[in-house]
Amino acid sequence: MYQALACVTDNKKIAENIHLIEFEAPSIANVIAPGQFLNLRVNDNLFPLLRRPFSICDVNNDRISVMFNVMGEGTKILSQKKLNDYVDILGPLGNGFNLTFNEKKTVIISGGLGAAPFPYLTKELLNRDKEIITIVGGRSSQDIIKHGLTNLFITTEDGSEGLKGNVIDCLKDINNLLFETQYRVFTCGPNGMIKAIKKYFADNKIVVEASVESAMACGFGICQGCPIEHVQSEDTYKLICKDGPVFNLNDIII
Amino acid sequence: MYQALACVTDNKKIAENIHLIEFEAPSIANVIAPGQFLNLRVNDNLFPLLRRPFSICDVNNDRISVMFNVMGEGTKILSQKKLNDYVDILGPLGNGFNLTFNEKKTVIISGGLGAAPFPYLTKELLNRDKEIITIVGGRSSQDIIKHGLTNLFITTEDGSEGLKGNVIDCLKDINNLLFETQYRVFTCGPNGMIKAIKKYFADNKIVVEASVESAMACGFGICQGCPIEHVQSEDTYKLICKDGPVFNLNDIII
Amino acid sequence: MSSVDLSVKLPNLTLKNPILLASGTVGYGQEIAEFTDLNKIGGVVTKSLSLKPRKGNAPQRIVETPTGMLNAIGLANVGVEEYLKSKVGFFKNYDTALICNVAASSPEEYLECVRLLDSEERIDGFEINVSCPNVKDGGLEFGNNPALVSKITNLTRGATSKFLAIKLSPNVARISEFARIAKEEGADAVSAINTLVGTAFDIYSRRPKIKNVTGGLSGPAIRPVALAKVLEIRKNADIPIIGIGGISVWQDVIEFMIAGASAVQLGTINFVNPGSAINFLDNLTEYCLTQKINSLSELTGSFTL
Amino acid sequence: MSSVDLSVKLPNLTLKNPILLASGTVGYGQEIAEFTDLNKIGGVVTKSLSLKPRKGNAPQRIVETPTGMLNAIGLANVGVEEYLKSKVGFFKNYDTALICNVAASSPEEYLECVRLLDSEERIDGFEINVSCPNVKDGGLEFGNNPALVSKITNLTRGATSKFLAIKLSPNVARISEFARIAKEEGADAVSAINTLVGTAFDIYSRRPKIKNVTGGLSGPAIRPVALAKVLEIRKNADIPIIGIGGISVWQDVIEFMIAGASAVQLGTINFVNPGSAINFLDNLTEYCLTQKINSLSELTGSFTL
Ligand SMILES: Cc1cc2nc3c(=O)[nH]c(=O)nc-3n(C[C@H](O)[C@H](O)[C@H](O)COP(=O)(O)OP(=O)(O)OC[C@H]3O[C@@H](n4cnc5c(N)ncnc54)[C@H](O)[C@@H]3O)c2cc1C
Ligand SMILES: Cc1cc2nc3c(=O)[nH]c(=O)nc-3n(C[C@H](O)[C@H](O)[C@H](O)COP(=O)(O)OP(=O)(O)OC[C@H]3O[C@@H](n4cnc5c(N)ncnc54)[C@H](O)[C@@H]3O)c2cc1C
Ligand SMILES: Cc1cc2nc3c(=O)[nH]c(=O)nc-3n(C[C@H](O)[C@H](O)[C@H](O)COP(=O)(O)O)c2cc1C
Ligand SMILES: Cc1cc2nc3c(=O)[nH]c(=O)nc-3n(C[C@H](O)[C@H](O)[C@H](O)COP(=O)(O)O)c2cc1C
Ligand code: FES
Ligand code: FES
Repeated sequence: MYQALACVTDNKKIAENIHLIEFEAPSIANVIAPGQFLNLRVNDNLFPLLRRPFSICDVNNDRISVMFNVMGEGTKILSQKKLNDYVDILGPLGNGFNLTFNEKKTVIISGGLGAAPFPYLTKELLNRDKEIITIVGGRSSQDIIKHGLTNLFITTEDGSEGLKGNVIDCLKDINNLLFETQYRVFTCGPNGMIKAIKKYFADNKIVVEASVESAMACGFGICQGCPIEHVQSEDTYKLICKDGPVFNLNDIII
Repeated sequence: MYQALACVTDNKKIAENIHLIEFEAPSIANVIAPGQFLNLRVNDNLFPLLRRPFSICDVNNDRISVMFNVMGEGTKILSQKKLNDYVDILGPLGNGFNLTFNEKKTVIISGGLGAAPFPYLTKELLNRDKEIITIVGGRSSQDIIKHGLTNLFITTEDGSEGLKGNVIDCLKDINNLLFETQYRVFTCGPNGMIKAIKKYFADNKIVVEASVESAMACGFGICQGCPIEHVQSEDTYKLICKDGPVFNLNDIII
Repeated sequence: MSSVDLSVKLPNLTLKNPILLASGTVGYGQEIAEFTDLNKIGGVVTKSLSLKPRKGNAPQRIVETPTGMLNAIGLANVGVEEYLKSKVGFFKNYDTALICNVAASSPEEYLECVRLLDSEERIDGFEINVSCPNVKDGGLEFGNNPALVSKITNLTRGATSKFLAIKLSPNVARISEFARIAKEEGADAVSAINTLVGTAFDIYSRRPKIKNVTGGLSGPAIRPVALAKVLEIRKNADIPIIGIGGISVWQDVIEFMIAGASAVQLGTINFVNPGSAINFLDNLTEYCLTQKINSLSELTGSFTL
Repeated sequence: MSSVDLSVKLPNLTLKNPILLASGTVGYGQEIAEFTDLNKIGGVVTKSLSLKPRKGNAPQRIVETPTGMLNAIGLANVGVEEYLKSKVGFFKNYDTALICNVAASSPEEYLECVRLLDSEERIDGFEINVSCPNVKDGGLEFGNNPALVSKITNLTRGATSKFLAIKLSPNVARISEFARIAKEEGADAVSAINTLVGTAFDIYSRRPKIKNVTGGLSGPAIRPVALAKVLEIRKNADIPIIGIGGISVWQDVIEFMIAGASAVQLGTINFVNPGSAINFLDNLTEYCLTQKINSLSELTGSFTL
């Protein structure tokens, strides 16, 4: 884990309300893995007070990038960063996706800005010669993020792009593509979607790794602000920032 | 009094740590007088919370400018404003310098950033065919602000520019220039300087108008945060923001 | 937009909307009228009035803190007599509730102030400040003493049949205890909260930044505390609450109402944005429309725990 | 730079410098060691330990507020036994004061915790948390009850001859009263302050943003209140004070010391800048040099009013 004062090397809007910001941060870039996250201090004064957590979106040599939505004050400030501004970054934080598995096929399921961690994951899976199917869901065409993703199956609730429906409908739809073989699933998105996915896969042996969110104060295990119920420990919560943010979906109670 | 969302039309550093920022604010520009002030909201979030008061430095058609020192968070943010940024301004606030007087000669005495209100005053005095002597004092050459001032007599404590000494030494020095005639004095600067000037002129009939400062929360008379003792009202304080910031130096107890 | 009812009914007082301007943050109302239309506001609470004029504390009286400020004005005011003579008249041109805030150094002085003011028709009600932390004689001591709050409420209630609110101090362990006392003695409402006691030092002179040593902390910084106090009162005392403390955006108004406030007051934010009260009104209506709320006052105490 | 003495002498405890890391904001010390060198810090206060492990409150536990945050962790901790088994060992590699914070639901449980921990040599002292606002059983109630604070202090004092501080609640009318009680019962110091009770609501769901309904407010927002509490204790009770509340820049450390603190604790700022404590040390030395102060502890209570 490092605390780096990282120089902004790019900051652009890639879709309505969605930004991609890139930093020069060699110490972090060299060690971070897909699914880990960063905790950014968006300002150098006291407002907002806390850092803002973001998944690592991609790594290019010494550069790391973050994909974000403008939600409130913090992300607004982030969206206004200019080239050569500096941002204070803690990272890599948490545990990322497990990349050592036998299955050849993988399915990435992304809902809305849940796409954020997947460009880097996609790259690393391809490096490992995995096959990827990516299901991208959203309310409408505007919410569909394709940046850095591959082999896309798109689904929108209003049918404005791809299949009309949700990611579960899409999963059913492409089930034949998976040929009943073993495959692995990676997912990130709204809680409702993750719950539905948990239910969908509840009865079979498919491993689903989900990246989950929570309000966070520290991001590295000192505040106990980010608890999640975990089947392996009834008497304590796990911490999303330290034990996650990626969990085996079977293990957590959401 | 207006609340104007004013567009930044210029923002430059005119000396070490000293900035001049200009806004397009016709409603204010058309009515503001020298010695009045503005209360600026330097940000659009809650930190810093309060507005920052600044003397009107100059007016050019629809544009108003402010000269400032980077002191803390507020002025730091102000110094970073870019062309076409917007700043929320309250003004004109307070009472400015009295411009209807008979004396032909005037002396402006400025200490450090006390120079801020005088470019506009200089312009208006010249418009009224007054003669001006300007005494500018500072600790050293770096503190000497000449921007927008005329007929300068400079004095520095360390002798790095002009007369070695303070503005009182300088006043004594140029006393002969004033030919024992009636003249008017306008001053702004550190409290110590203003006290010394008050003492210097205590025994004679010269009218000295001083612009004074105070911590302020509102700037227009609703918080009672900026009291000053005034000879005309023993049982109440006057308010610097509403009854000042310019006072006849004889009338106030500082 | 006008299909939403923003009005608020309090005992002895109906407001056209729940937004009042807080005592000490709008003087006697004149200056802020330059920036905002008082006719659109629920009401204005005057600076605390005392029987005799008060000069207030010597400077420095205020200092900024993170998203807050400390003040120790010391109840500088023109006194009841002068208020009636030269200040109240201004409001005769405005259609908005006028509430006189009263501060005093003895229960009898509170009574006397209210009696003198009560005969002025333009005055719609009273807010009794038993909680000002910045004066030596009385102030905080009253607000911390149940027996005195009881006595002051009782006496002032006897002196007026107009709206009567008791402004409570947050610098106590159980604010709801004081709310219950106010209720028992016949107050129509409680106002919560006044400022929190705070201080700040200059690290070079090692002197307090405020001449009075301590001051009252206000502004967004205290909002979570104010909300908790309102909630505590709502759960433990049966009296309408006027919520105060750190309101700076329209959402805060809703938050206070959900926690239990029937109306709210804007304080420190008036210094920053003198037009805030009015700016919030459209947002309140809009919120009610999207949330399918016919009458804003339905929100009061509507939390689900 | 090394000519300034930053050390602090407290009864039964000497610190190399006045900066401690506050309970609940550094866990048991391991994680923050990744970002900062604990050897340079005055000391670390553990997360509150209870006799049995506690799971803590259900999420959501935290919410940000203007320059502050609310938390209702609910004293999640591994319990005294597990602490002694697997956590305290980490500190054997570090030369810094280790203070165990203890929370319990009865005076006897406090006693038991301290007794169990006291035999561990590595532990340099105790901070007794009688002021946690986020647990139902005990917590705030203790901190508001003079008789209980007296009893808890008395019992724990009997169980250890190591440094013993009582951590006081700010949610009382007169905090100095509790400081005096702590002194009378033999405590070596008081820690002030714990968090202020606060809350926040979601205006769409109308539910509290924090599952526990209320939480404890910390961060820069509360600093003026914390400073006033320290000053009040300094003026009214004769016991060393550990100042806590909203420290975010080195100047704040000085301000707390001027107001009366012998040492300070950094809390919320650790989440934002885990290296803060160390970053401040050079500035403290530099300040002393320019202010011609030989020993930083001369500052304690050195205000001029
Ligand atoms: C592990 C992790 C990874 C994330 N990755 C991304 C990402 O890659 N891209 C992205 O756009 N967003 C991501 N988020 C969510 C992101 O942190 C929030 O959108 C952001 O903090 C909002 O800040 P704000 O100031 O703009 O909004 P505000 O609403 O003003 O935030 C207020 C407070 O709430 C917290 N908060 C608000 N929304 C969330 C949320 N959904 N999750 C957690 N905390 C929240 C903030 O941290 C802050 O303390 C991630 C969150 C976590 C926990
Ligand atoms: C009527 C008036 C006119 C002024 N004109 C000018 C001017 O033309 N140019 C200029 O550079 N400065 C001027 N000042 C001072 C200017 O307002 C402060 O320098 C500025 O507010 C500092 O803000 P900051 O956030 O950078 O500093 P901070 O130190 O962070 O300010 C903290 C707080 O203290 C107050 N404060 C700090 N210093 C002063 C001060 N000297 N006077 C009053 N309040 C202070 C601020 O308002 C703020 O609330 C004027 C002040 C007044 C009252
Ligand atoms: C400068 C100032 C002066 C105040 N004067 C009074 C007063 O005279 N009487 C009173 O009851 N409250 C007074 N208050 C308290 C406010 O009415 C209000 O209760 C408090 O500021 C909290 O609200 P806010 O956070 O919105 O400012 C004053 C507050 C400020 C900031
Ligand atoms: C997330 C969090 C958890 C805390 N847990 C504890 C605790 O377990 N025991 C305790 O005595 N204080 C606890 N505190 C209070 C802090 O130790 C400190 O008193 C308070 O936060 C004020 O300091 P600050 O403003 O610097 O954070 C906690 C504070 C925070 C923010
Ligand atoms: S965010 Fe602090 S422990 Fe997880
Ligand atoms: S600054 Fe508010 S009254 Fe003068």
